[in-house]
Amino acid sequence: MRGRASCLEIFRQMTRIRRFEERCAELYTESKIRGFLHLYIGEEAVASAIIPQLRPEDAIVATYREHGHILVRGTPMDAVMAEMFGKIEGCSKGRGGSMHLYDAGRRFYGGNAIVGGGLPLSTGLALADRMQGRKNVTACFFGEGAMAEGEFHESMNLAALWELPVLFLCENNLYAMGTRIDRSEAEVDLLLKARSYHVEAATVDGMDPLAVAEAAEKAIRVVREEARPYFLECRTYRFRAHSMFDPDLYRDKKEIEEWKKKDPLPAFETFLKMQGWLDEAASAAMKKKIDAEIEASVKYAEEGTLEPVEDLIRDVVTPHITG
Amino acid sequence: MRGRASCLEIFRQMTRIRRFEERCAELYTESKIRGFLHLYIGEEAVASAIIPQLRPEDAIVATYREHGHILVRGTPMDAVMAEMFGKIEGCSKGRGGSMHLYDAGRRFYGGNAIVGGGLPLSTGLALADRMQGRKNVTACFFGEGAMAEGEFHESMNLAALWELPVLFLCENNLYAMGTRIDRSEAEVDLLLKARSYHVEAATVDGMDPLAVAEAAEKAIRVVREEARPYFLECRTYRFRAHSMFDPDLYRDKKEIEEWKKKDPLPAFETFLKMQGWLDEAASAAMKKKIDAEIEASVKYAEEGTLEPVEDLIRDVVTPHITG
Amino acid sequence: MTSSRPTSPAKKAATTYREALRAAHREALLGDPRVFLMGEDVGRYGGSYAVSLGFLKEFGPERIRDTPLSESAFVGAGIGAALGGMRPIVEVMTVNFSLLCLDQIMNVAATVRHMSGGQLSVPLVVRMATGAGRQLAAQHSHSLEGWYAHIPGLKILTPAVLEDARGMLGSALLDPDPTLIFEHASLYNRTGEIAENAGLVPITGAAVRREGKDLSLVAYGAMLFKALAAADELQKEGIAAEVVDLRVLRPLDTETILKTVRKTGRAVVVDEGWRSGSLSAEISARIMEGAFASLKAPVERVCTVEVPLPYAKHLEDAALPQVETIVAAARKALRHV
Amino acid sequence: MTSSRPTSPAKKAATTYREALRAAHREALLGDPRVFLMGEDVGRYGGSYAVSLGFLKEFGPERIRDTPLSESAFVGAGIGAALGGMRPIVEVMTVNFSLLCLDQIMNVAATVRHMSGGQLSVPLVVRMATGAGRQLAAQHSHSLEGWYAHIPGLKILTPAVLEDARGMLGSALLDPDPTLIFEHASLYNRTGEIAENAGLVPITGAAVRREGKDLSLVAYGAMLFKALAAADELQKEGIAAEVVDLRVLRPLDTETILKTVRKTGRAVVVDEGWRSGSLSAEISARIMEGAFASLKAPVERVCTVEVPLPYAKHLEDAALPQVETIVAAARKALRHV
Ligand SMILES: Cc1ncc(C[n+]2csc(CCOP(=O)(O)OP(=O)(O)O)c2C)c(N)n1
Ligand SMILES: Cc1ncc(C[n+]2csc(CCOP(=O)(O)OP(=O)(O)O)c2C)c(N)n1
Ligand SMILES: [Mg+2]
Ligand SMILES: [Mg+2]
Repeated sequence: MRGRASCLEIFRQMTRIRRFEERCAELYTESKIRGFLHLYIGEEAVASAIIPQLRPEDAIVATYREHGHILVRGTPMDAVMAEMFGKIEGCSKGRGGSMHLYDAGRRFYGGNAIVGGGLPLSTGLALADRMQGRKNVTACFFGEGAMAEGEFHESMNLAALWELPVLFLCENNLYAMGTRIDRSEAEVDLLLKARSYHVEAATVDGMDPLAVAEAAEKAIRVVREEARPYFLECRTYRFRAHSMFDPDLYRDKKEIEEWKKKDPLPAFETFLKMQGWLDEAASAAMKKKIDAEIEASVKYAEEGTLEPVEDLIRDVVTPHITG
Repeated sequence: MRGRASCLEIFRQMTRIRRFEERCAELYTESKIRGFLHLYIGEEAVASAIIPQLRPEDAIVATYREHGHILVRGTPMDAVMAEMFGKIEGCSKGRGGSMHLYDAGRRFYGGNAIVGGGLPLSTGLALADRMQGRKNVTACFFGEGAMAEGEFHESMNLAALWELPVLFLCENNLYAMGTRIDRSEAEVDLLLKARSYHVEAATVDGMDPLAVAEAAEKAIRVVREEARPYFLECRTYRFRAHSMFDPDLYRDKKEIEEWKKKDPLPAFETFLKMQGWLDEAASAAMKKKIDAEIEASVKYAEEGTLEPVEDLIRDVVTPHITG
Repeated sequence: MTSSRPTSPAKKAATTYREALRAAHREALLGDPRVFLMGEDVGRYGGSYAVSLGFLKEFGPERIRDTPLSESAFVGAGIGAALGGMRPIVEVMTVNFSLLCLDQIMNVAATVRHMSGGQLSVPLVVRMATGAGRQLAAQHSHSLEGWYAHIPGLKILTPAVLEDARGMLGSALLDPDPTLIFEHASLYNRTGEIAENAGLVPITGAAVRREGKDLSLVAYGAMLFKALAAADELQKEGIAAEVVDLRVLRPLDTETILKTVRKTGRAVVVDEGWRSGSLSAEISARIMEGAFASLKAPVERVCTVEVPLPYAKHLEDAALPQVETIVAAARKALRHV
Repeated sequence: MTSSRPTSPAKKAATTYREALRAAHREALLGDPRVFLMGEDVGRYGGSYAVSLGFLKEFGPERIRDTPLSESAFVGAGIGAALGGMRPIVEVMTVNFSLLCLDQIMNVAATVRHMSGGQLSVPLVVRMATGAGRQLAAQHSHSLEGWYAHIPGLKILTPAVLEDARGMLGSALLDPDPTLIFEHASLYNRTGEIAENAGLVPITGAAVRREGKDLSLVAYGAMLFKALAAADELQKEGIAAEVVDLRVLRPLDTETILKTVRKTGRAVVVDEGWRSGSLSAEISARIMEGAFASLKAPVERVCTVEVPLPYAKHLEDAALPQVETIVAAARKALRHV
């Protein structure tokens, strides 16, 4: 079991993500944020319990549903929010938006919006670590929907074949847009798939932050110490629609309500209180601080700068160096 | 066990393929055949034992190593040889060559030269059968090398998910060009892969025509009667280089010699003789007939017509029909 | 060349581009049992642009098939099903994901007929949303329809007007060869009137959407409307621009293009593809080849700036062809003497 | 623009295109521990065109990596490895198979720098064999390098002469951005002499390979040699053709192209891509845009006929640009007054 500090930090990150996402939804309806917006609400326990266990020199590859991941990784919320606003102060200078958050310094390699597209990348990052003798982990997050793509198959095999230190993190929220997993996978036991590539695998309740932390700790150890891939399925659920465009017609409202009963935020808060690690006052103070952080980030983003149009073609290729 | 007639026919087909392929190799060195040429020598038992069990209304999808398959399917050797010569009398009118043999009437859908490229096609042919209530089988041949491609993964899953009557036939000859299977697959137990898609699977000694016939009979029955996919791995070996361009530097000569000891042609001939189903005279007569068929096909091809250059853009799109 | 107006006067009804597409699908599904629709989220979700909303209920799961995220397999399955006697409509959610099935499109769909010496045809229809303009950034804003037009064996359609949204699908399904239909995502909500009895339209030939004598604007898809708006602007300056809607990017209707240029002597091609190697280049080259003597000025091209599309709105706007940039190019072409 | 001759006289040695490539690889592998080669059959087989024969023994399996048949994964792995500080050379056996990894190339390699706001560069080199002419039929005869040149964020190289086969790889490895190198399969056995001390060459700019005043032949890759042969033919008739080798298809060296056309007033572009939407169209359009006043005749294009390449030799020959068709196009351009 985790100690007090670690648990409180997980809870703080979960709360931070939840509130950040809720604020993003508002800002979207106010047209401050545009493009596609995919919220992580309901799934916070996964990123919050895994990412703090990574080292700064480890790498992360994520999907378009990655606000939470980059926040937990430590990229300042200001930079993330400014990105959503399309400002040059954003973590991708306003070029990427919600789906393409990057932070090279923290080895956060996007924000990948082609489903399955991040998996090949993760094998390469791990290959570079391996070839350069660095005991790093590349944590690659993807949804269960991505597993039907050829990229999943090719990447798992390559990682296993070449013993690449990739931690494959499947965020199984049961749906890929409107398609439930049993309508996209002939075999829904995902561990069988991992094993067909000779990759060690485990499943964990993604609504239980402690269980996720435990499973991730083991997984990270295997990847780092034994320099081979590992597949961890985190069973979770998104409480909101797929994106702001999704009318969410394909799920039973009852199903959603059932899952909301498993909401990790109140449950984990109760747990912390029962442990005597958190009281009402501390909880309120934490939330107040988070709200302040969020409002500050909105202000920062609002006041951010639009990149001059003259710079449009900047960053297509690297500025020419002599040669 | 198969009866006399069926066994003799398998043997005849195996011999036909062997001699046809040997003749093609000669014709290649004489520059009569050009482009890429991939011979099936060593693997004849597979196509010969499986394809005769298919019905005329079943479909076949094959690879660039498909001379044997189309011959067993019943396409006249004349048309096949003429194709290799690039003549309009060829089974693809000289447009396709060795890698793209087609016979629409016999539901032979190529001759696919992109590794793995035929697999998606086979799911669609089976889907059409399923949607139109036809109890047909689509037999899809591919090499073990193709299994690393994303197309394998996606097609297996789709076939299983939609219960498509595809017989996936993996001709595992251990090598993909110069790459041995354990250098391309992290998990060499191919059945584990099939099962990860919830597809029934079996492995058979591809050098034993009777074992192949037995396994195929069961597989075809499952696909046809239960209308679902099946995966059959046939373990075999190619005695020649990958193609006429391949110096074959990656295999131990000893390994090749070991496999040649398992050559199904002499072994099966001995078996037939021991059964009293074939004697030396009948064997010689059969071979003579085959050689005559081959020489006739060479003559036919030699005397074939070159398509007029004016027709170059024919068959890019279907000639316009009013509308 | 296709006229932009139906020849017989018919009662008109208000509709949208999406509704026109829906009507086309329903007609096809009702009219031919071989027709079915498959793609990611076409069923329960209702199509990511709501084109097939309600179809699952109406036509059932055999004919409205949600696919896994497996673009290569389900496009390939479409090819196979077409060979097997069906008339599949495959929806690839957007062109951005079509790179994953490009091998099946180029190496199989487009070549099977030829490789088999004409024995087989692939009556497959693939639909995709295309285009930028909604701040979807670099991986979700491609306009590759002009690029696809490079591939022999394919037919490439870009319905812009409501009549084409209504009529092209049915005609494509009658075509024995593989057809790709590109629907610009900004058009789905476009409203207008359409003849109540609107039906199939020819899928050969461009259409002159506005006549004019001073210069020619050649466009397709969503760019047609920017070109028409630019023509309105130019009209205010007394410049009469003719506007051609290409409609079909492959095979290109060179004749209609040359005809307008022979008439006006000046042309601006508007293309949402990145400039270098966009279809606009092909059109420009064909104009030079076929109407060199008529050209009073070099053909101008208004295309997307060569940058992966940025998220920030002002940058995205600056990257895309706009009414003002079209007007500016037109003025430039007119200044040339 | 790059001169076609080394500036200082150096001792020459006989070599082949393949040997020049091999020397380039060995130099890169020996000179930088971050460089490694991966691809299908680059190791034990020795490379399907024998470019890396013996490398596995020389450099070991960590640096010469045979990959599974998984184009998307290993090209993506190349991108990731480049981001992780390596300098990968990824061999995609031929361009025909590259459609399977096009998503990784277009949506990842070409965009990461931009999407990340310039934080990341992808110093990846992808090599592929390209081209037709060996009766490999429809799925194995693509010439898509000009098509790839449409994609912002990529650099596209087409070494034709031995110096470029020797020198472009090293320069590409120094480039911080993704570079695709297309080697025409018919060139590997090409022989010639090259300076013994030949090394890196600039990877910007076209080169004038032959000077002439009457018309300009613009080509790249294997077509360069057909253009040069056509220039020889034309010389017999007293026509002096200037021959430009594009060398780099993206970014295109417009200046060199315009310069030759301004000098000669007539141009024939030779491109092995299918005509419609080939790079020849872009070149033609740019010539019109930049040298309209100098043009004495419309730019001619000699391209591949729009047909999936047929197996039969006489048909394949008829489909591809040939010396005679280039000469005929040149005559046509010269007839125009
Ligand atoms: C290759 C590709 N196909 C389709 C899409 C459109 N799309 C975006 S997200 C999504 C669902 C992905 O589901 P999953 O992988 O489970 O992730 P989740 O959204 O549930 O987190 C789809 C179909 C895409 N972005 N990329
Ligand atoms: C997608 C693709 N990649 C690479 C090739 C080149 N290639 C042709 S055959 C082959 C080996 C295939 O091996 P396997 O699938 O085992 O079939 P086999 O040749 O052994 O019958 C390769 C790499 C190709 N044709 N297609
Ligand atoms: Mg999901
Ligand atoms: Mg094999």
